This record gives sequence, C-alpha cells and structure tokens, in this order.
Amino acid sequence: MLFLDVISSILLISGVFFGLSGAIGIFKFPDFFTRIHAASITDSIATILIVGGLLLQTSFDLNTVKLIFILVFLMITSPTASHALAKSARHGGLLTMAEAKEKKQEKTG
Amino acid sequence: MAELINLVLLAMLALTALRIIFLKDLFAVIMLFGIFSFLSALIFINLDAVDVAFTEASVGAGISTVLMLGTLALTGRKEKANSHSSFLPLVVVCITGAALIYGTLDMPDFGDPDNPVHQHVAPRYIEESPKEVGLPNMVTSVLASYRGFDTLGEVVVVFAALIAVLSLLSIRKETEQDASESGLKSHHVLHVVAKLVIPLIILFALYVQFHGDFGPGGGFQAGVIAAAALILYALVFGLPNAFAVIGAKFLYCMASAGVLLYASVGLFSMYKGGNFLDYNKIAAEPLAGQHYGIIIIELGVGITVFAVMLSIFYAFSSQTARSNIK
Amino acid sequence: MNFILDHYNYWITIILMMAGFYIVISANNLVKKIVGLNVFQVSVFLLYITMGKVSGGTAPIVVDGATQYSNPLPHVLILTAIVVGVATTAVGLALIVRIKGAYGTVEENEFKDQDDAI
Amino acid sequence: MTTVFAVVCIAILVVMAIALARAFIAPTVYDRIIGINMFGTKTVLFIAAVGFLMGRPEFLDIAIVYALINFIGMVAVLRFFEDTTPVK
Amino acid sequence: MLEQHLAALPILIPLLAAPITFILGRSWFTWLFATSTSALACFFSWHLLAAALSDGVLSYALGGWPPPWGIELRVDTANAFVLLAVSTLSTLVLVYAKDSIEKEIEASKHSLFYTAHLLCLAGLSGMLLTGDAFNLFVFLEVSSLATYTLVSLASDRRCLTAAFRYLVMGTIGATFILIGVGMLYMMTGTLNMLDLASRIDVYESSRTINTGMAFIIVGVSIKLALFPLHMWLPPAYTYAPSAVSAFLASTATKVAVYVMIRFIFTVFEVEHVFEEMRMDLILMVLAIVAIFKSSYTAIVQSNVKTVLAYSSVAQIGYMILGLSLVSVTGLMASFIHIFNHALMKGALFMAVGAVFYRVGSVDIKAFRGLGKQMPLTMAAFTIAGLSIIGVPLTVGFISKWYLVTAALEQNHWVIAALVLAGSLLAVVYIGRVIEAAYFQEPTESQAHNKIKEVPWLMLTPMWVLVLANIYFGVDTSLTTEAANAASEWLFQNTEMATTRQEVIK
Repeated sequence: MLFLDVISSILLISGVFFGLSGAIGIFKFPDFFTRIHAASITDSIATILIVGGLLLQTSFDLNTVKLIFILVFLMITSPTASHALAKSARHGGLLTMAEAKEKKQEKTG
Repeated sequence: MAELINLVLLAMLALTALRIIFLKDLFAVIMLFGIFSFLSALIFINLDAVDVAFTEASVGAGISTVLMLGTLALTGRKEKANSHSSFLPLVVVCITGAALIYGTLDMPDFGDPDNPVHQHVAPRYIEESPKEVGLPNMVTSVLASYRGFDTLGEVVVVFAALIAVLSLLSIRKETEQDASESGLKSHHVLHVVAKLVIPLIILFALYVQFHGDFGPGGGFQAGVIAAAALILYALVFGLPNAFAVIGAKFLYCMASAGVLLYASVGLFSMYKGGNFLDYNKIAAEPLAGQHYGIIIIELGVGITVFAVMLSIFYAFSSQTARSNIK
Repeated sequence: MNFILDHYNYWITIILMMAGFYIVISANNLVKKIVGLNVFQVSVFLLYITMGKVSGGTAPIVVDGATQYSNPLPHVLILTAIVVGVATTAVGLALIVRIKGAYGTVEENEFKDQDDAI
Repeated sequence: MTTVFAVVCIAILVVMAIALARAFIAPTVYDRIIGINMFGTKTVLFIAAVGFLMGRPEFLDIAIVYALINFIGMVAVLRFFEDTTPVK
Repeated sequence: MLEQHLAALPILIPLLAAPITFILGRSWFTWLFATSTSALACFFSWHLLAAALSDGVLSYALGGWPPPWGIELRVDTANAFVLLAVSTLSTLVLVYAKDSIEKEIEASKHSLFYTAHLLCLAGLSGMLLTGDAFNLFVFLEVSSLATYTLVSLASDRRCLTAAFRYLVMGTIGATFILIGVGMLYMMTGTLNMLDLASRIDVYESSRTINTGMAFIIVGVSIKLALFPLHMWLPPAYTYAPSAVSAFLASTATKVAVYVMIRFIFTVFEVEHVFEEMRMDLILMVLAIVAIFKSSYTAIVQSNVKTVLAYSSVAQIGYMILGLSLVSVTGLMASFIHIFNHALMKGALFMAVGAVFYRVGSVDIKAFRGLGKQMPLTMAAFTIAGLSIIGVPLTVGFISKWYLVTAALEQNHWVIAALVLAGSLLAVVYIGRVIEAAYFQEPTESQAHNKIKEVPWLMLTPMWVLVLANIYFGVDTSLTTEAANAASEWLFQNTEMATTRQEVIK
C-alpha cells in the first residue's frame, strides 16, 4: 500500500510541476502560437499524471470508472480544443513571430 | 485547509467580478462571467453544496454562456463609452451595500453548528429523510418530496421561459442551401471528436438522471447535460442537421409533457385520497410510493428542462444563422 | 478578530453582490446589464450556501461514518433559484436580440433617443 | 497522503490563479481563451484532487460536468468567431 | 373530494391548463379552453372565499408534509378576497381578448398569449395563497416571466424596451426579496410564514431581521410600483397589448400590495414595523407623493394608455396610504380599493383597447367625437372614469369614503383633505378624455370612415365590469364584509403572534 502511495505521490507532484511550468509558459512565451503550444502540451501531460496519481488511490470501484472517464474525455477534448483554437486564430489573421518579423522587414525594406 | 481554499477562491471570484465591471470588450466580459460561474461552483463544492455546484456549472457556465455568446454574435462586441454619469448608481449601490453590511453584524458565525438554521427545520431532513423518503441524497428528498411544490413551480418557470423566448424569437427551419453554410465546416478534427463525445455525454446524462437519488444530480442537471450534448451537435454540424435529429415541434410537446407528467403524479395522489404530491399514497407502501413518485417527477423535470433548453438554443441559433447568411 | 474570521465570507459575498448590482444599474449596454444581473444573483446564491455550511460537516448525502451533515435546505432553495435565474437570463437575452433587430442598437441611451425622436 | 493532496490542491490553485491572470490581461482575444481553457482543465483536476482531500471522492461527477461544459464552451467560442468574422 | 383540495385548485387549474393550451395551437378552441379553465378557477376561488368567510383559516399541506417541513397553502379571508378579484378579472379579460388580440398580436402568437396568460394567473394565485416565503418567490417569478412575455407580445417596438426594463427592475426586486428571505431564514431556520412570525419574536431587535425586512419591503415595492420605484410601470402598461394592460393593471400590482400587507402583518409584527421602525411614516409620505406626482404626470400625457398607467401608480398610492394608517378601517379601505380598482381599471383599459380596435390609435386626438361613433364604449369609459374620480354610486366612492373615514378616525385632517384633492386631479385627467370624446368634433380623417361599435364579445366583459362598478357602489355588503373580515383577521392575528408559539410546538 505504501508503495502505491509513493508512486502516486510522485505522479501527482510531477503532474503539478508540468502544470506550473505550463502556466508560466503562457506568460513567458513570445507569441500566441508558442503560448498555445506551452499550454496545450503541459495540459495533457499534467492531466495524465494527476489523474493517474489519483487512480492509484481508488479502490477499483465506481470512482475508478469516473476517473478513467475524465481522463479519456480530457485526452480527447483538450487537444481538440487547442487545435481548433489555433486554427481559428490562424483564420482570424494572427501571425507567428517569424511571419510578423518578415512582414515588418518587407515593409521597411 | 478548507478555509484556506475557500478564501483563495473567494478572492479570485471578487477579482473576476471587479474585472468584469471595467472591461469594455463584451466578449471578454462573457468569458469572465463563465469563469465567475465556474469559480462560484467550486466554492459551492467547498461548502458541501455538491448538487448546487453541479447545476451552477452546467447552467451558469454552460447554457448561460452559450446563449450570451449567441446574443453577442448578433449585437456586436464592443460596449460603447458610457456617457451618462455613474454617480447615482454608485450612491445607490453604496447605500444598499451599507444596509447589507449592517445586516451582517448580527449574523450568526459562519459554520457554527448551533446556528438557528441548523437547529430548527433542517434536523428533520437530515435525520428522518433517509427513513421517511428512503433516499441517501437528502437534497433530492427535500427537493422532490418535502418541497416538491417548489420544484413544480421551478419546472413551470422553465416552461414559462420557453413561452417567452418563443414569443420573441421564432424558430425557423433553414433550407438545404443554408445547411451547408452553418456549422463549423472547416474544423474536421472537431467533427470526428464531436461524434465520439456526444454519445458519451448522453450516456452521462442518463447516469445523472437515474443516479440522482444516490449522488449529486437529478432531473434538472440531466436535462441540461442532455441538452448540452445536442447543443454541441448543433454547434458543430449546423442547425439543420440538429433539426433532423430532433425537431422543434417535438420539443414543444416534450416540454408540455414533462410539466404534465410532474403534475399528473400530484393528481394521482389526489385521486388516491392524499394531498397534492403526497407520494405516500401512490403505492401501498409509503416508502415505495415515495420512490416511484420521485423517479417519475425527476423524469418530468428532466424532459421539460431538456426540451426547453434545447428549444431556447434553437431559437437563438436560428437568429444567428440568419444574420450570418445576410 | 474572531468576529472578522466568522463573518468575512458574508462580506465578500456582499461585495460581489454590489459589484453585480452596480453593473446592472450603471451599464448602458443591455448585454452587460444581463451579465451584471447574473453576477448579482450568483452572489446571492453564495450567501445562501454560506449559511448552510456546518464546520466539520460534509455534503448531505448519507455516507458511512459521517456524523455532521451540512444543511440541505439552502441547497434546495438555490437549485430552484438557479433555474429561475437561467430562465430570466434567457428571456432577457431574447429581448435584447429583438431590440437589436428593431432599433439597430443595444445601447440604452441610443434607443431612448430614437424613441424620443418619434 | 493528505499532505500530498493538500500540496497538489494548492499548486493547482496557483496554476488556476495564473491562468486567470492571463484571462484578465491578454494581448489578444485568443490568449484570453487559452487562459480560460487552461483554467477549465485545471478546475477539473482541482475538483478531482479536492474530492480525495476531503475524503469524499464520489463527487467526481462534477468534474466530468466541468470537463464537458468546458469543451462545449470552447466550441461555442469557436462558433462565435466563425459567425462574427466576415467571410473573405 | 374537491372540497378537500379547494385551496390548491385555483393554482393547479391554470397551471395544468397552460401546457395543454400550448400544445392545442392556434384555433378558437384554444381560446374557449383557456377561458373556461380561467372561469373554473374563478368558480373555485368563489367557493374558497365562501369557505374562508365561514370557517376562518384553511391550511393545505402540499405533499402531505406538515407545515414547517413541507410547503403550506394558507387561505384566509384576505387572500381569498383578492384571489376572487384576480380570477374574475382574468376570465373577463380572456373573453375580451379573443377579438382584441386579433388586431394587436400576430396570429401565430395567439396560443402563446393564452398560455402566458394562464401561467400569469397561476403565478399570481400561487403568490396569494402560499404560506411559504420561498414558494412565494418561485410563484412571483412564474408570474413575472409570464408578464414579460405578455408585455412583449405587442407589435409596437417600444414594447420590447418596456419589457426589458420591466425585466431588469422585476429581477432586481425579486433578488431583493430573495436576499430578505435569506436573512430571515438565517436567523430563524424556517421559511413558513407563520413559523417565521412566531420565531422572529425570539430574536427581537436583531439587525439582521430588520435588514431582511427592509429588503423584502423594497423588493415588493418595486413589484407593486411604489412611487420612486415605479419607473417600469408606465411604459409597460402603455405599450403592452390592451388585453394585457387590462389584466396587469387590475391584478399584478394588487397581488404585490397584498404580499406586502401579508409580510407586514403576518410575518413581522405590525407593532414592530410601524411603531418601532416608523415604516408607516415613510409609506405615508411616499403614497401621498405618488398620488400627486403621478396624477400630475397623467394630466400632461397625450397617450390615453399612459394616462391610465400613471393613474394606476396614483391609485396604488391610495392603497398604500390606507395601509400606512395602521387601523382596521384603513386596512379595510386598502382591501376595498384593491378590489374596486381592479373593476375600474379593468373597464377603463378595456374601453381604451376597444378604441384601439376600431380607430387604431390611443392618442387623445383619436378620441375626438367617439362619443357618437362608439356610444357604448365611451359610456363604459365615462362610468369607469367617474368611478376613478370617486363619484357617489360608484365603487370609487366607497373606497374613498372608507379611506377618508380611516384618516378622520385618527384626526388626520390633512390626509383626508389630500385624498379629496387627489380626486380633483383625477377629474382633470379623466375629464380631458371625456371632453375629447363628447365635445370635440372628430378629425378630418376619422370623420370619413365610419367607426362602428366593437364586437359584443369585447363589449360584454367591459359592461360586466361597468355594471359591477355600479352594483358594488350601491350594494357594498360583499366587499365591505369580506374586507372587514380580512382586516380584522389580520389585526387580531398580530396580537395572537405572541401566543402562537405554543400552537406550533
């Protein structure tokens, strides 16, 4: 039992670490597409780790099923949402940092 | 620990509310309102009100936000600069706030078990309802049995909202040509994922409907979640496709049927010689009667709420589609 | 000090209520008015739920080993009130859509001017 | 184990606060939505963790609701962009 | 079997009929169905009043749960009396509506009109009969939502902004009531009104209770359009369809007045509200300002419906004035005026609606020369108008008589004089319309096309109300008996409040 506790603690803490790094990322990265990259990838890994850590704490009952349901659901929807958002932003005319630089150069040059 | 979480969440909530006041971009206002609902639902969980949190999350953050966005798509995103003075409103607010603060001075301490609230009516619900009504979820017992008439009123309010929205916005069936226009047609990933997710949501709605006696949830929440599944379908695949799945006329009948189903339980108990909504009289055994009664009325609530929420969404959405095509 | 600790919850709720109330009466844009109305109502719900909490209690769903449950009655009342709130919101938003169609604006002073002009 | 849960809960709260800050002040609308989306997913995890912290994990239902409402909200936002951005 | 459920039937019948009306769709059968259910509700409320007069209080425990735990319907003479007025007016308005709404509401929305009307009736009945403070809020919202719908059904675009303003004000009012009820609940732990009354004693002079009371009174004041909070009412009544104005003006605000009376008398003790908090002074001043300010505004309006709407605000002032006198006679005057005002305002709005039906406008210019062209309608308008003024042999006289008597009982000479002066203002605003109708020549355009009398289905309910105006002005036994019983019961009830605690336990 203790062994499980240790593993789940490690999973939880590392999940939280990824979550925090993602949160810092959405402030620190320079343009929208890098920021969404930081957010979506850490979101997924943090979800897997934290829900995984919690799963080890259940005693294989209805709660386990619900946690797995949450995991599956988030794994499907979260990346989809990020993808669709990036796509929307692209359609809305948002440029990456490199493109913006290029455009600027074209204008000045 | 619980107090700390509570304090942090309340602080976040207050900041969100203050941010809403000063934002001029209405889209951001609505997004922050969604967060506001989410946060308040978190506080509800922390204060042990799981059923309320369930409802607030699905209604406040879900349905309300979707409807507000639908309205905003028609009315424009920017709030214009406010020309009239904000002095009088501020005075009114300050007076009201001062009155409320004055009122809190004699309020009982937060969370004290000796508060009058926990001493008078509630003990019976907590101690007797598992025996009298036979359900582990006391909120469901009180909602559906002790205060069943309130819930009937609540269903009627929802029904009245349908009447109001229909009298204002007509649901219009679109032609084939429009059908190709609406929906998020460029997002292919979304199409696949939505097809995958919608059955899961409906399954979950059914679970919430029938598990509401034992855990958080019940007819209202289930109705909203089921409606959310179809709203997702309509958002992704376009309104005409959603009409093909479930038509407006059918929804109207469902909405009425739900109210009538609820009331018919009451009428049946009157026929059996009890008062209105007296489930004890429905079956030979009072406990069994309570059980049947609650299952049926929860079903009635679920049906009405599902139908009304979806019809209201249809009404808003068909306006949006119309303006977009123009 | 104890008094503050025992009442801060109410006070924050009141600040929230007043923030919502201020938005309702000061906003010129109807959509924002409706948002304010919602903020106002949700804060009132918080007031109710706050009073239902018992320290050391748990959610009012019977579970083995629990002795203290929080008060279920405020929860029931607020469930009803939330539903009423969403119904009002829906009607308000539908009215806004129609007002936009009829006047071409959702700013209160602008359509007032239009009405006065007639 | 309780301490681990407590630490996890607080850490998630911090992440939520940062995401909220992003939603408050954002260079573009899309950044705001990133903040909100992140806030949503972290809330789901928070509810799950708090359930274990409080010793009543059966309230995971609410986490599921959050997850799906979050998704529907995102789709509604995308739909809003689709409806309001003029077609070229 | 029905005897046992008498208290619940006036709420349940329209409540159940509403969804059925909605499914029935658009046909004359829908109208017949809605009208007959409303008539049925009226029939039962008549029985209910009879039962209340003979037996005193009727209590009905919904769901079979005994009061503080379950929801109770509590019927006494006071609410049975108001209920009778509400359900009677509802039935008459529905009869009237069939032809009236043809001109004012799109055909596709007729069934929605009937559904919303029945929902509104159910909500108002629920507000009157319920004995539970939170249940009151729920029914308040049912009736409010239905009211917003009814107001917004008109074809004039200004009805939309009127309905929106009404919605915002109404929701603020309802939320205030919610806050107030929450504070009461917090201090007592109960929601049942009787139980609240007995437990509030224990916490006498609590600041929370007083704040809660203030919020409830302000919230209800918004709903009943007490003077500074009345801004939603004139546009809503002006731009709503005529049948709706007739129904709302004669019922919705009256029910709110009753709710206020009920809270003051049965929940908070009357001594506490009026003697310690001095609410009577505030209410009295506001009522008098309402009478003069609104009557004056009514005089300068050109839209006749707006005139009547402002007149309604003034008349609400009279009701509150009666209440603020804090005596059996004063309260009795309020109750009599609640009933009588329903009769007169119903008839007046119906007459104006009839003018709109034929002429297509309700501007005062449109009334020129109508005395000859629509003799029956204008005669109805005149008699009901005289009743508003308070001419003897009409019900208006009876209300004013009791009000003045109540004021004189307490030697408030000034107030008695002010009531009479208020009537003089009513002479002006009603007189303007009557003058236009009888003594001015029709305008060019109107003289050409022959204006006929409205269909008999519109005339009948109008004249029923007009005749009731005269009948109850001559034979006052029913109104005074019921109102007297109601107000005596309420006053005696407050003295019992201290001893009731044993009864509950």
